[in-house]
Amino acid sequence: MTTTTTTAKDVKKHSRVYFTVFGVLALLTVLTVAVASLELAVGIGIGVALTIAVLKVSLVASFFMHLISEKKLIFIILIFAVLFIMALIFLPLSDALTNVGTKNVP
Amino acid sequence: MSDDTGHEESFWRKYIFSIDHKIIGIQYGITGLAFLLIGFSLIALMRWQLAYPEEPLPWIVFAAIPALIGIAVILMGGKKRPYLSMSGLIFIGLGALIWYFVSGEERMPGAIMLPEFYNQLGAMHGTIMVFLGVVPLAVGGFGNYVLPLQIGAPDMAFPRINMASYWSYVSGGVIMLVSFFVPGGAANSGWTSYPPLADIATTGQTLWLFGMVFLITSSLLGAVNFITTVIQLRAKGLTWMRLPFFVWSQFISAFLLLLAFPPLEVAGIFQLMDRLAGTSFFLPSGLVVSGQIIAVSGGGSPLLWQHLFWFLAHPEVYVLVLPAMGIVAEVIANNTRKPLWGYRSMVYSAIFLGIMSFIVWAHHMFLTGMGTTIAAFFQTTTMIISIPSVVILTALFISLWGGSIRFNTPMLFALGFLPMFGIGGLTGLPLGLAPSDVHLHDTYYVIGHFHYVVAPGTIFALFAGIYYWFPKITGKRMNEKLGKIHFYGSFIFMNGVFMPMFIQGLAGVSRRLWDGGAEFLHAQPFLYLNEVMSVSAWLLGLAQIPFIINLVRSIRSGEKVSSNPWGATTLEWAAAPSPPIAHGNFKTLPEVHQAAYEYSVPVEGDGTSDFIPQNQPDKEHVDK
Amino acid sequence: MEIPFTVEARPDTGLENPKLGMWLFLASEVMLFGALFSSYILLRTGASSWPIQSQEVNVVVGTVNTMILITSSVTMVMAWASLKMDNFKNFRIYLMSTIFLALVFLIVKIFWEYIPKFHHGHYPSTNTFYALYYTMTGLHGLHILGGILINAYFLIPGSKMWKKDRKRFTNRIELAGLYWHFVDLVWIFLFPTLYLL
Amino acid sequence: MITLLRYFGLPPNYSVQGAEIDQMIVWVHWLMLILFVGWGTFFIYTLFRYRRSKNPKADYIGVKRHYTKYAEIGVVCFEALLLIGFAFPAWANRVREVPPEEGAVVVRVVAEQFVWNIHYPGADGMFGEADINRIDPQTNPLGLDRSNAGVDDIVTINQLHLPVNRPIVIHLTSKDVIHSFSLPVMRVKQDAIPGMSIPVLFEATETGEWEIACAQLCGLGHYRMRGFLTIETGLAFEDWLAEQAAELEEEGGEWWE
Ligand code: HEA
Ligand code: HEA
Ligand code: CUA
Ligand SMILES: [Cu+2]
Repeated sequence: MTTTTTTAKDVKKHSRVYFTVFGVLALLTVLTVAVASLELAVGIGIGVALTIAVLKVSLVASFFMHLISEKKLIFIILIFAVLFIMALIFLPLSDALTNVGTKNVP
Repeated sequence: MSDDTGHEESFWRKYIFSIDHKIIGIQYGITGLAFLLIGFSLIALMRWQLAYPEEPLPWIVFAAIPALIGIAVILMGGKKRPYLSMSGLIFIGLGALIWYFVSGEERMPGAIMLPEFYNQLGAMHGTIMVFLGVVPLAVGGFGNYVLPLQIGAPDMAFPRINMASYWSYVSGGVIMLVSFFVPGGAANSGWTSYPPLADIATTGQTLWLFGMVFLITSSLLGAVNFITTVIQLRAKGLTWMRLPFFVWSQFISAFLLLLAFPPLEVAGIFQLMDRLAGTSFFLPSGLVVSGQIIAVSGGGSPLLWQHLFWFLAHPEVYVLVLPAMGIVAEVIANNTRKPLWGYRSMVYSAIFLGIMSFIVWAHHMFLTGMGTTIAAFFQTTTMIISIPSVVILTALFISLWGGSIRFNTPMLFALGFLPMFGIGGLTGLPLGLAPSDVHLHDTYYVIGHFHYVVAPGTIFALFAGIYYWFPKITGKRMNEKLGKIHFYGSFIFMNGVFMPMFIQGLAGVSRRLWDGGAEFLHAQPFLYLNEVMSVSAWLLGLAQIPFIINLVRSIRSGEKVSSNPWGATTLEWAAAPSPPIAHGNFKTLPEVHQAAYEYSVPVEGDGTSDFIPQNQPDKEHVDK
Repeated sequence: MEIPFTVEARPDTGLENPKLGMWLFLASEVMLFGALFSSYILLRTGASSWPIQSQEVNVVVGTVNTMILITSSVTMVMAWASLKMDNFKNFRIYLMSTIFLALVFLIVKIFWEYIPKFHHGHYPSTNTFYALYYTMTGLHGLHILGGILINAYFLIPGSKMWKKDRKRFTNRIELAGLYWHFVDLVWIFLFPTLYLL
Repeated sequence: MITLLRYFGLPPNYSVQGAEIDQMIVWVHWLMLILFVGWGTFFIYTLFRYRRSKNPKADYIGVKRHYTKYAEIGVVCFEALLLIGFAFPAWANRVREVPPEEGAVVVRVVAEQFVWNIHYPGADGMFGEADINRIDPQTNPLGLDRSNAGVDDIVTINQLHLPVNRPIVIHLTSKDVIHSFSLPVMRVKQDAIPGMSIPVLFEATETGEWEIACAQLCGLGHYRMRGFLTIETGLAFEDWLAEQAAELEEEGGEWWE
């Protein structure tokens, strides 16, 4: 949302959205703690927790940070940042997981 | 924030804490050159030890030369130019630094270099050259000075952040230099600072890490500024495909700095924690150093550092070379008097290069026990990333064809860049293929590879830039004869230093050896090359004297020139006076109507001028 | 000569300089925290043993702190919205609440988490989990501190600009908000990573 | 090309795997040479042909045809060939996922500042347990448990003896910092990383005496971290092992008291 195009009326409408988002965020927080206490299998646990976290983050970014109506340029920059981080996580990780030749020694 | 109301700024505001991009650019440039000089001096000392292991250094000579140059600079600067004279102090300070090195028993007893000290010099040579010398000069110096002018902007987007970036850089540099004076000396684990070695190293390593934090901050601030400036402050009509290639190269480098440095910051914080808070991010369990069990919790991973470090350091090497390519492209287009051939393909290649450079980092780690799939991945990306470099270099070569080539000093350096970068790039290929890297990894072949890209490559491009933009900065031209001596001297001796490294590398001589391999039998047949390289390196240093004289003399009494002496199309020459006006650059902001390099446009042919400046409105008869 | 587009958006990009600058900074922050998470994952998968995190940390305190940060994000965005609606008084109230909540977050963090852990002899050097825990939450805490300082600046000395240049001040608060939401966003990832998994 | 590279310092190769590596080196250097000579000639000719005094008026267009595109495609193909034809298979051979240990000589090499500890399993073919708490720099640098499988283990410092024409598996690790185990004539190099045990596979084709070099900066003694590699016939190797075993017997008493 570029500030140039928003009027006070829009903002008033948005305020209601902000509080709704807040409600959802709070709910999701409770949910993620609740799920964690269920002690699910490790894989599922991680999956659920991360899904909820991603959901919450997208809410914050989309609404509080107005990313949803932000310029495409900013999107592109952020997407590259996220892609590079994925590379930094998964490339070394996949080597650590697939490489059976080298062993960790205590 | 900027004021052209004409009221006199204080000395401090004007020259020290200036927020004018031109002053900041000059500050960056001079500081960068000074660090280049220091970096060179460190290696000059090391090369003595490599050529004549364990012989006392004739330190009087080594200290006297910079001191004498310093005195000469002071005298040449004269009373009228106190700032010029003061730069002589840099050289005298350097002489004093060398004297300090020799005077310490823990560094050079009897003027003989200890291995510990050799390692300090090596690590600091790499660090200073990369982070304090070349990048600040190429990005901070040229980027700051030239980029806003080339895009027709009154200044950087955030002048204050620009100043903060410079002073953060200076702080980092000072910390790095101070580290020579703490007990145990400076960092001594290589510029790569691999743990566990770096985790257990002396205090200098901690200072290195603090210094890096400042340098990282500086680069991040700079990068935000550059990107915003290019996106937001381009002159009217300056579309993306009309940008000079130099602007593109800076733009992409800024992205690399922005996104690649934070992981190194994380790595640096981890290493600081390891060193100061006793954590073991990079320390596996069960370390025994000199028979003593290291009392830490363990469980860390030394490879984590390498991943984080090279995630930065590989993009960083393209930060070293992209601006250089940008400078070379400007100079070549200008001095062949024709447009760059394949401008678009160059731009796309540079963008592609930037993106790819984030996923090749582990080609520095082939020998860390990497499995087949990942090795295949990184070999492939490494081969892929060599293609855009080939495309850019090819385009530059082809651009020469059909030109009307002027061999002035900037052009000579730019032309010198091409084959030198070519050699450096080509020797990157065997390193990028894991099987051949097995033999060549961590040998002098690697040293040869990257010095060809950074020293006769990037440094030549930087020299080209200095000679090319000097008239812009001062309104005076540098002396051509001295310039040519400087070029030919540098060209010969650069090759004299770095060519033999390939031979030693093929022979399997490891890098970072205090005695240059004298310990090892397989190195014996090639030890004589150490002397060849060292002598070349010293002569290379002496070959810079004409440059220093030229610089000082031209500032003092160079030949005055018009505002566009090279007959260039780009805005910094075509639309701004030389030197450009303080705070604002242009009398009125220019408007752009042309592509970046409209030289020798065929229809124009009235014989008076062979170029169309970017800000010249279209005449009817130019509508090809 | 004034630098263009510091307050008005550039027509073809639709952005003001400071906003673009802030987003670029945030992109680099994504890389910073991304690298932290990456390290966490690599160290944890490579470790031969790992404590059960929820037994080491205080999940209740963590949950409370999460709620606090989320609330502070809402107050922050409302502070900006109040300016948009020309309601300076509400702006002050909301911004003050944001700062207050941030302070509570830090106090809870220090007195209900760090100090009890020190008492139990859990230091960064204890094991890799604690090393990561202290480093990651510590860096995040520094970001919170930074946010407090920025917001405090805009609450008192910086707010003079409101009288002179409303638009510019509103933009600045928007940027402060972007930063603050980002800090919140990082915590949203940190919380499950360090407390739940 | 190989002769040329030899001339420029490349040592002879005495291992089976090294041949592959040399082949790789040769092929890339062909590519490099072609590009270098090709573009070099073009470059010098162009500078000469289009100097200002000869060609006062530049040509706006320059090169019109797409030779360069073909040249670039050529480079791409060549590199693809190098990757798929040579690099991938050669690398796969070098880091066989689970090293085949039957019929091979298996040795452990443990690097430390600034020596190479060589650990043979002894007659029983089993390595004894190593524990850092048992380490004694003088008598037991590896912290070897001499009571069980370790009773007949042979430990030398800097002396690596290996038989010719037999597959060799070295399990490489380090006690302190990162080192790099380098045998230039065998085209073997591998980082020795604390906390990791990395297998190194090769097979020597020639007997002789060479050196083990350290390629990774590991501290002030990095330059003198030198070991000795002796490749000998199978018989000589057995003799040497027996000799070492006898010595061990003699010293025995002190070792595990
Ligand atoms: C500016 C810096 C720079 C640049 C541009 C490059 C470019 C490349 N580098 Fe280099 N590299 C470094 C700086 C650089 N490097 C540094 C500093 C190190 C060592 C760090 C350390 O360990 O301390 C290193 C190390 C290094 C390694 C690790 C080696 C090892 O430690 O074992 C590898 C491996 O893949 C590699 C590969 C490459 C490749 C494939 C390119 C490619 O991008 C090159 C592509 C270019 C070409 C292919 C040239 C094309 C040329 C022509 C088409 C024309 C030729 C014509 C004539 C000559 C007339 N480099
Ligand atoms: C940008 C990077 C860069 C540059 C430009 C250079 C430049 C040079 N380097 Fe360096 N080097 C590295 C980066 C660089 N190096 C790195 C990263 C390492 C690895 C470190 C490690 O092992 O960790 C290394 C290692 C290294 C070694 C190996 C050491 C070892 O392994 O033990 C050697 C050996 O000869 C060497 C030599 C040289 C020489 C002779 C130059 C010359 O080309 C220098 C040329 C410069 C000049 C001649 C100075 C010009 C100065 C002026 C013109 C001043 C004017 C000033 C004013 C007017 C104020 N370098
Ligand atoms: Cu061990 Cu270098
Ligand atoms: Cu690289």
